[in-house]
Amino acid sequence: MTPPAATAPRPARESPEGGVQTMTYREAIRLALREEMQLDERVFVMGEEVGLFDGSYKVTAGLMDEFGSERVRDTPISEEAFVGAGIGAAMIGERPVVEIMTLNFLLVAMDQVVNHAAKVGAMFGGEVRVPMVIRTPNGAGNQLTAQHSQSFDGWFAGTPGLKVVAPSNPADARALLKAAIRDDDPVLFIENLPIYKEKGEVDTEDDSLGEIGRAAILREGTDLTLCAHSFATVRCLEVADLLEQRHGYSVEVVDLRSLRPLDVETVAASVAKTNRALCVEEGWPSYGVTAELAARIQRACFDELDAPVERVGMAEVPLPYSKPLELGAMPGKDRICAAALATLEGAR
Amino acid sequence: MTPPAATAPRPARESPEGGVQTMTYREAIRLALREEMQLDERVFVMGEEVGLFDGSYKVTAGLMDEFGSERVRDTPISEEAFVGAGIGAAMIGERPVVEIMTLNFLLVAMDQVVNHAAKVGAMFGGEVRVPMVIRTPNGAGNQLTAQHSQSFDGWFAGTPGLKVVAPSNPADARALLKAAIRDDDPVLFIENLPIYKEKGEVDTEDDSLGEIGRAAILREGTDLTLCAHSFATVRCLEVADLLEQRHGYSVEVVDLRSLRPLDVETVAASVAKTNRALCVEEGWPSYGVTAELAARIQRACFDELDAPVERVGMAEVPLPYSKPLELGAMPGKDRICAAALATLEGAR
Amino acid sequence: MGESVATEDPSVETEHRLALYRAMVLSREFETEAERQYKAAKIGGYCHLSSGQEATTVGTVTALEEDDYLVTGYRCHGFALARGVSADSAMAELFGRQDGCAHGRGGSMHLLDVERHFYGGWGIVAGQLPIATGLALGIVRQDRSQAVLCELGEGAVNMGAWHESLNLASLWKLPVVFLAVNNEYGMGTAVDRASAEPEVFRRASAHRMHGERVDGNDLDAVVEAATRLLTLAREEREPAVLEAVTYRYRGHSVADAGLAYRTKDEIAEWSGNRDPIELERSRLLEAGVAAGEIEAIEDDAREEVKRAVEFAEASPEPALDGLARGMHAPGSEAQFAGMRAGSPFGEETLTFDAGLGS
Amino acid sequence: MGESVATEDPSVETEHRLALYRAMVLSREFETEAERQYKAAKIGGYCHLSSGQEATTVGTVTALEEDDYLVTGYRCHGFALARGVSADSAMAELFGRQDGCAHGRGGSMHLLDVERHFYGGWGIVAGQLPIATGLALGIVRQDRSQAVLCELGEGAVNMGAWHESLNLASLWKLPVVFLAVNNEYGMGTAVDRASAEPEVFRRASAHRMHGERVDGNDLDAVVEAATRLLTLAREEREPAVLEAVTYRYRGHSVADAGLAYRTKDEIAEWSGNRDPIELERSRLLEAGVAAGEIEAIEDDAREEVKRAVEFAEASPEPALDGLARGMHAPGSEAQFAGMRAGSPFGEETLTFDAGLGS
Ligand SMILES: Cc1ncc(C[n+]2csc(CCOP(=O)(O)OP(=O)(O)O)c2C)c(N)n1
Ligand SMILES: Cc1ncc(C[n+]2csc(CCOP(=O)(O)OP(=O)(O)O)c2C)c(N)n1
Ligand SMILES: [Mg+2]
Ligand SMILES: [Mg+2]
Repeated sequence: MTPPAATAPRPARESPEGGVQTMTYREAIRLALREEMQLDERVFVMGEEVGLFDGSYKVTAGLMDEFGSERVRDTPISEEAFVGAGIGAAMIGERPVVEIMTLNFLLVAMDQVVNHAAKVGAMFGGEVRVPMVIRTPNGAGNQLTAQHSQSFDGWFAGTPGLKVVAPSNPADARALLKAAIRDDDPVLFIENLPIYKEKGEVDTEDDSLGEIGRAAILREGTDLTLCAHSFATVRCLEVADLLEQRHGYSVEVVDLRSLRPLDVETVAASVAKTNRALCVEEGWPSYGVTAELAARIQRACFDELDAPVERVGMAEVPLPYSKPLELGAMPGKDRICAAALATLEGAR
Repeated sequence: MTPPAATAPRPARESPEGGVQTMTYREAIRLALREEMQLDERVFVMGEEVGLFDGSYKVTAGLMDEFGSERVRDTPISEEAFVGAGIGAAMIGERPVVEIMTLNFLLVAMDQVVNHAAKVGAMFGGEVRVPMVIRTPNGAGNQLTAQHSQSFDGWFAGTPGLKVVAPSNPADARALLKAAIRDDDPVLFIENLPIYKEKGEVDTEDDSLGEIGRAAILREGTDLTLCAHSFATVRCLEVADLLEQRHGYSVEVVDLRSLRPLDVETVAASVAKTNRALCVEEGWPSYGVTAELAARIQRACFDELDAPVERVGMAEVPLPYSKPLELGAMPGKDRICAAALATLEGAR
Repeated sequence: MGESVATEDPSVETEHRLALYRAMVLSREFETEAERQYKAAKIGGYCHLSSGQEATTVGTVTALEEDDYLVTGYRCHGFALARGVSADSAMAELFGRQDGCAHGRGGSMHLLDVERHFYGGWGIVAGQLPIATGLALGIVRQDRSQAVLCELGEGAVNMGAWHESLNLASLWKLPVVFLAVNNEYGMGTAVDRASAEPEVFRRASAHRMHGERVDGNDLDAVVEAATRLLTLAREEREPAVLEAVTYRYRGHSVADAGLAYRTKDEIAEWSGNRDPIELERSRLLEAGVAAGEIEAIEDDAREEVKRAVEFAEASPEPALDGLARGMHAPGSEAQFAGMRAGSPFGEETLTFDAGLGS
Repeated sequence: MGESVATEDPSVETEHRLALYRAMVLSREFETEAERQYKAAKIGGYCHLSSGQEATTVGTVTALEEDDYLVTGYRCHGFALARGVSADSAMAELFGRQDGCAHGRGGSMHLLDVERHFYGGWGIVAGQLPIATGLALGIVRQDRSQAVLCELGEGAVNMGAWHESLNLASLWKLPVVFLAVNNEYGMGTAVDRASAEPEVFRRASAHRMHGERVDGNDLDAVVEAATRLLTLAREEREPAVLEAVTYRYRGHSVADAGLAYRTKDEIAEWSGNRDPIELERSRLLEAGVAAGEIEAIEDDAREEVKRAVEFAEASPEPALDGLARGMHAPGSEAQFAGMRAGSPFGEETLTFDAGLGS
């Protein structure tokens, strides 16, 4: 066996330009990783193809050159082992950031995430902590077919002991990933394939951490609340604009940002104002994220709701390869728009 | 290596007594297995300790003696392999019934269930089917602690391509297991540890199959609908009696029996009548089964609801070992009762 | 199929050799065209090519009896074609069309042909191993004399599913041959950067299973080894691991240029001096086959691919109301009736069993 | 700790031997009492005893340096005690009390002691292997000279996690020794009904890792092998598999009579002729230790167990408002503030970090 070649890290360097920069979501994630690795020796990245290959989706591009192959560690295809290795390393003081190529592959490591990482804190009576981040993109839209086009976000969000974060824009992505890395608990950080190329402004001199458990009002409105996380938020913002321009409605968009903890308070306050809510997700809605949202909203805003809480998500089928079928299955702008109009105009 | 000893099957025999019998849930499951194995050579049972050990929870007791070690197959501790082996065997015409010792252990085989069994039908364009049953108990209550006391029912129910059945009494258990075995799709058949000893009447001469996708009204009432599946239904029936006896309320109990398909129609009809609903589950409610129920009910019964749909489930912590802590976490009768009274008497 | 290359009658042998040669060329041409069509946005998703690996693909498949079973990972075009899936229906599948072998639902990674006992290309690394093991279990339960060939990559041997499947196959004496295609890399990771034991076949011994290595670019050697091991599986229920050492010329998928983790020289060394098609071509010439005959075969294969593109282009896109087709067994609609009532997700429009006509 | 049994000074040796003997007796007595308390309903859940396996337990733990790490499965009482966890806090944990080493949250399967670098008993078969591998990775990252001992049962070697962990440990040269306790059965399944390779240590070679077998009832042999392999791990970063062949007298857990799948004769053969404690007792006598001294040690261990029961009885039950304690890191309440608002599940009563006082 040739032992994996250890490349020597190059000396750490600061971010070349400061101030507010426009960057992609992918770059914002990479920036957060670099910053945290520069700040804290305990932080290291591990996953399939994160090093030499620059990351399957190029999120970690250049990091191995900068930090060396010990801190940007290519793994065998063994999700169960290296997620578990992250847990073990975290238990004795390291700060692993484990990349899972896509959320679909977390299924083979489900036991380590749900029955190990999530359990350690409580099961051992608070004696040990697992300060680990698992980063992984979910989603569909690239004809990757049934086994590669899924969003199990709600499963993890339904697991006590985990925290689940899923930002929708570059600034939040940077701030929340930094917060997740510094958090002393296991955090699942959900990214999304189409979102990687979305751009936004990031104030690279603002070093404040994102607040895990706080939703954001991305757009104010009075007629309807659209409630979503990750890429679905991007779609919702576009739909909100459409509804205003074409139909004259004033639509509020709540970006959950975090699924566990879930900021019910912010969501409920918005719906109490607009009296109508449509929840949107990239995943299957039945037993999904929007189910929890609808259940919470109908309770918190029972007297304020002028119409039932509605939901839009992926059609409830394993994703087909064919482009028109896939498009037909996805929660695209048309479907969101139609559902929003129905919610707004429903005869109640 | 000593190859596993193949014991010769004893000649099939008929059920000794006919007609209506009182039996436990465990016995009803065993009866269904025996009947289906007697009827159809393709049906076989496989899992850890199902044979020589008579099953970890004794559900399969005696079956190896009766059918031999080829049809009641002890497996290594390799859930991923033998769940997958079930899929493969089913694809070429066998009818495997795979026992997973408890639902917790399905996590290590999650990928085979969710990303393989559930996908085959659609992904291959309808060219192949997977007529497999996975049987497994969920639940808590025996101080089995964090890694052994879980109910992920909703995760599977949220997976298009699967069917998920979870009966609450011996008669349904027998009828639905027979239906699941004869179904041409992968069915997850969820049992429950405390429910195994529950008794009920079973008409052993009634060979009709259970209807997958049909809920049952187990108790009629006019003031409140309690909505649950599996063991939570048993608790709900007791609570309904209490509420009537102590507080004079007339309470309807809907037993979902099946989570995918979910019989929203029957649930909604009940709530339309009672105008109030409390959903109960053994699992964690956030992002759980009751989230979907509440979301569906608030939509279907928006104009009929006199109070928000309420939920009761497991406290949202990894289950602690300590008996008082575990009891405190469980959705026991007291907590259900209190929530029911709040739903009934909520100032709306 | 099933005949060893070396038979008594030299004319049969030559005919067989030519058929295998044609299968290799067809695979190469098919994939070259697929890459072109991918770049023309006619094909989407992942598209994993096996150019350079044709001797392994064709040599193992030809060792299968007609009623043996075949299961593969996502790099499955060559396997499908070698097994007899028509280029038409394979290309139509890559185009996502109704006449594709999976009716446009599976795409490049999920070709299949139940009639030919090809139970699919699968997309999760090593996920197909437990399933192939289950096919073999089914064979045993049905008391038939068949074998299963299960393809995987050398990167897949680090998954737990490999270990569990091998143990089960060996313990239960199941007729399955695990074909580990060692093309040196799993995506960008060289085999010795991923496997503590990079000689993959040696891992079989952990399960008291036979394992061996073959030059995966030498068609004769592959056919010999695969035939021998499949026969043992079929007749003696001895499972085995066959490691075929070969090389992929293209990137991991069409999206990967394939140069970040290896040198152009390395690629040139394999494609220049060890190309399986070239090797077989020279053997044919040596054996006295006329160059013209060989070229005719090549042209013919190219023609087939060309026709396949036309076929795919002409095949209709699946209709949207077939979104859920195949998901559930016919008759399941009734079970879902209660779930559709008032459904917010348009389940009412989904039918499972209205046939696969569109 | 960490000394080999054979030292120069015979009195030190004897003293050390007596300490090990006491640890074995303590484990046996502790578990005998635990079974009694279980039947008296003072202990619940699963309770897995290791009676018969004490030489393996004590012999491997004594080979650990003080700052080495220990990780085990659910059959962990003996390991905890040997590592220095007090019988008091172990018994209190079995009773589910506040003064238990996991504050009543973990019970019999999840003993731990972070100060003693004992990172837990774990309940999912083979689930602890990736984690132990990760501890070893942490050691390497921190550039320390420590080793990890990771216990598992022989039934666990059929899980994928075994394979993936061994590969990772070998590939990355991580300082971990996997101790496969071969007590012949996984629940009711004999090793050769579950493993195609029942000589478990041989599986290490699939990862170019050293593996060996030791008589797990022979304390000297266990100490020698464990010391040697742990030293190699610590100093050379050579991981290894150590298979210890031993036997459990009781059922799989207290709930299992343990007779459905094996004969009384088999149990009697092991407990009568190969009992590790008896074996060590005779060695001590042979070495000239007075019978009285040995009995005093035994009495002392019994006393300790008796006191532990009293301690456990006296320790308070955890208070209900501590239901969520430990689940999240201190400070997490603020993050959950928005989720508690109007919560239907009483999250508002859950605090994570109010200390573990009750
Ligand atoms: C469980 C899982 N993890 C990761 C992936 C992503 N992935 C797809 S192919 C591949 C490399 C596989 O390499 P190898 O087994 O050598 O096969 P090859 O592609 O060389 O044919 C990876 C990592 C996946 N599909 N499944
Ligand atoms: C993944 C998983 N499957 C099944 C179980 C149930 N189970 C607990 S212990 C055990 C047997 C383990 O046997 P072995 O590894 O030999 O350890 P021993 O009990 O003999 O110490 C089984 C099947 C489990 N805990 N986890
Ligand atoms: Mg490869
Ligand atoms: Mg054992």
